[in-house]
Amino acid sequence: MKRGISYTQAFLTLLQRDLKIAIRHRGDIFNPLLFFVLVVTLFPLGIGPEPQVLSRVAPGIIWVAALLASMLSLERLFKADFNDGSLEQMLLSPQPLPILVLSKVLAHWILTGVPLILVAPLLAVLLHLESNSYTALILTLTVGTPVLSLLGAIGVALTVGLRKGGVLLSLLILPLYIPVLIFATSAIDAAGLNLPYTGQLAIIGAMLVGSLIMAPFAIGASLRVSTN
Amino acid sequence: MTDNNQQQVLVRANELTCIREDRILFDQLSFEINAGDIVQIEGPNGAGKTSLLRIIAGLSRPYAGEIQYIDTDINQCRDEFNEDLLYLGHLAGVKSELTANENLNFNLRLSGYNDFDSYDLLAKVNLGGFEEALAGHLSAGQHRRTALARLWHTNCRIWILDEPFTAIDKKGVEELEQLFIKHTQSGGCVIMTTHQDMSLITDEVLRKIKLDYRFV
Amino acid sequence: MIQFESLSEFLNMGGYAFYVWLSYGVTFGSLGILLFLSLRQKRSVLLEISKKMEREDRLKETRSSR
Amino acid sequence: MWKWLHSYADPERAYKLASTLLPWFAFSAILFISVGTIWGMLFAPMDYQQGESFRIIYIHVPSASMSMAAYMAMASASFVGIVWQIKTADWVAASIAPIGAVITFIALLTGAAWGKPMWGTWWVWDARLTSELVLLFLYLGVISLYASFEDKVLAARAAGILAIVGVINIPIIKYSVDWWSSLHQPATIKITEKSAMPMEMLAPLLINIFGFGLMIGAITLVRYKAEILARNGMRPWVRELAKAEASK
Repeated sequence: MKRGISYTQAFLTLLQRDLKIAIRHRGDIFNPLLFFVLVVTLFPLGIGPEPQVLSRVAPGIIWVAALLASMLSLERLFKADFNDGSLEQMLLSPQPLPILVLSKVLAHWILTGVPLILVAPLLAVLLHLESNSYTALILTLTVGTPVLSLLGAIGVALTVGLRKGGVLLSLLILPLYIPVLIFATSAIDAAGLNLPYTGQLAIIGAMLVGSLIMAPFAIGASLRVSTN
Repeated sequence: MTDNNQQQVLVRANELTCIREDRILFDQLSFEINAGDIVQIEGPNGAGKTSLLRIIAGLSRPYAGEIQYIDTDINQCRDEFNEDLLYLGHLAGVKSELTANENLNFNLRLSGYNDFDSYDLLAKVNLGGFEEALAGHLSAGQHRRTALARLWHTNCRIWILDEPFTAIDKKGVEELEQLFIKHTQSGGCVIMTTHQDMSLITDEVLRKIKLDYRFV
Repeated sequence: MIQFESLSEFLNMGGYAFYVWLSYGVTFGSLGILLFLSLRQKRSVLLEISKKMEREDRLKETRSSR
Repeated sequence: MWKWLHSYADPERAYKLASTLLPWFAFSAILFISVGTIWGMLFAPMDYQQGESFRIIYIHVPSASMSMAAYMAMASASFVGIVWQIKTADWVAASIAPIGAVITFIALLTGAAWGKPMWGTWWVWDARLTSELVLLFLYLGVISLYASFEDKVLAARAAGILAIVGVINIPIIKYSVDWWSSLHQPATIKITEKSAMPMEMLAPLLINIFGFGLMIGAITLVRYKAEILARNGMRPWVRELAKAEASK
C-alpha cells in the first residue's frame, strides 16, 4: 500500500470528478448561461432599441450581466460537497487544501465562465457593440471571469454553511467585483474608440495573478470555518 | 486495555472545552488514546459526541485546549496527522452522481493511494455487481458501504468513525468488527460512536469515554 | 472672535441653514442613537443571562425531582 | 510585548481594562468634540468661496477619515484574533463594525448635504463619495456575516476573514474608482484644498478629527464590554454581574 499521488495528479483527479458530475447534471451549466442571455435581452426592452444608445451601454450591460451570472452560479460551488460530506474529506485529505480549492474553482470556471465567453459575441451583436470592440470584449472576459470566480469563491466559502446565503453572498462579493468591472468596461470602451487598451487588460491580468495566489488560501481558511 | 506493554500514544486530548450556543458540552476534558485501543464515545443525544469526534479529527476547533498527534499540536502538523487519519462522518462523502467505483476511486486517490483494485475492495463490502451503479440508485446500506470500503485499503493508524454501523446489516457489522480488531492488533486505533450493540468487540476490549448532558 | 453677529444670523448659516443643520443633526442624532443602543446593550445582555440562569435552575430542579 | 498582549486574552482582565479606559476616552472625546465643533461653528472664519456651508467640513472630514481608520482597526483586530487565536481581539472587531458603518453613513450623508449647495445635486459619482459607498457595503457585509452565524466564535472568524480580504481590496477598489472618475468627469470640484486652509480653519478640524477618533474608541469600549459579557455568559464572574443587574 503506497501513497504516490503528486499535487498535479490530485488537482487533475478532482477536476475530472467535478467535470464528470457537472456533465451528468447538465442544468448546472445551462442555467447561469440562460440567465446571462435573458438579462442582456431585457435591457433593450427597458431602455429602447436605438442602436447608438445600446452600443454606448453594451460593454457595461454585458459585464454587469456576466458579474451577476457568475455570482449566481457560484452559489452552488461548494454546496453539494458540503451537504454530502465530501468537503470534510477534502479538508482532511493529505493534499494541500489550496490546490484542491483551486481545482474546484477551475472546474467551475470551465463550466460556467467559458460558455459565457463563447456566447458573449452573440449578445454583443444584439446590443450593437462597436465592431472594433469584439476582441477587447473576449479578452477582458477571458482574463476577468476567472478573477470573478476566485473572489466569489471566498464569499461562497464563507456562506456555504448558512441556510440563507443568497442575498448575503451578493453583499459580500459584489463590492470586490468593482475593480474588474471598471477596468474591463473601460478597456472595451477604449477599443471602441480605437485607443490602446493593453493597460487596462494588464491591470486585470495583475488582479488575476494576485487572486490566483491569495484567494485559494482565503477560500481554504473560510471553508475550515464553515465546516466547523 | 492495559496488558499491552508497548503502548504508543497516538492521540492526546489536553483540557478540551467545547461550547455550543452558550452551552458547555464538555469542560477540561483530557484523555489519551493509544495504539491498540478501540474507544467508544458514549453519551445521550446532544452530549457532544459528534462534536468531540470532529474536534479530534481537526475539523472543529475546541473553545479551549488542544489535540496532540503523538506529541505535537495537530494545528502544527496537519499534513502528517491527515496522512495518518481516516475520518468518516455521518455523511460519508459519496456523490450520488458518480458510480460506486468512481466514488471509491476518487476517495482513495484523494487520500493519496494509487495502487488499489477497486472492484476487489467493493467485493469485500458486498457490492460486487454494483460497481458501475450510480451511488444515487443504491440503497442506504449500500451507499454507506461504498464509503466504508476505504477501510479495507488504508495505512492510516487513527480511524475516527461516527456511527459506522448505521444502515449496515448484522453480518456487515460483524465483518467491520473483525476489521477493527485486526486494525488495532496491527498498531492502529479506532475512535467511534455507535448506538448498536457489538458482538465481537466485548466490553473487555472496548474503552469508553462518557460524556454527560450538561445544562450549564 | 465670534463670526456671527446675532443668534438668528448663526442659525441662518449664510443661507445654507438647511444643509448645515441637516448634517449636524443627522450626525449627532445617529451618533446619539448608536450610543444609546450601545449603552443599553450591556443591560439587556445581563438580563438575558440571568433569565438563562433561571431556566437552567428550573431544568435542574425538574431533573433532580424525577 | 506578546506576553503583555496575552494577559489581556483573559476576558475578565479585558473587561476590567475596558472599564478603566472608558471614562478617559468618553471624557476626552466629549471635550475634543465640543471644543472642535464650537470653535468650528462659531469662531472659524467663513470660506470666501463656499460661504457658511463649508462648516459641514468639521463633521464630514473627521467622519470620512475615521471611517477608513475604523476599518483598518477592525481588520487589524481580526488579524490578531485569527493568527494568534485571541478571542478578545475578535470581540474588538465585532464591536467596531457597527460604529464604523454609522460613521461611514454619516460621511456619505454629510457629503451629500454639502454637495447639494456646492454642485447643485445631492449625489455625484465623485471618486471620494463612491469609494465611501463601497466602504459602507464592506462594513455591512462584515456586520451581516457576523450576525448570520449562530456560533459567535465561528462568526468572528468568518467576519475576520472577510474584513482582511476587504483590507487587501480597499486600495485596489479605491485606485480603480479614482481612475474611473478621472476618466469620466475630469476636474471635479475639490472639496478641500488643505494647503490653502488658514490655521484658524484648520485647527478646529484637526481637533474634531482627533475627537471623532476618541469617540469611536469610547463607543467601541461600551460595545466591547457588552460583547465580552454576551460571549462569556457561562462564566461565574459574568453570572455574578447578571445577578446584580437582575436584582436591580
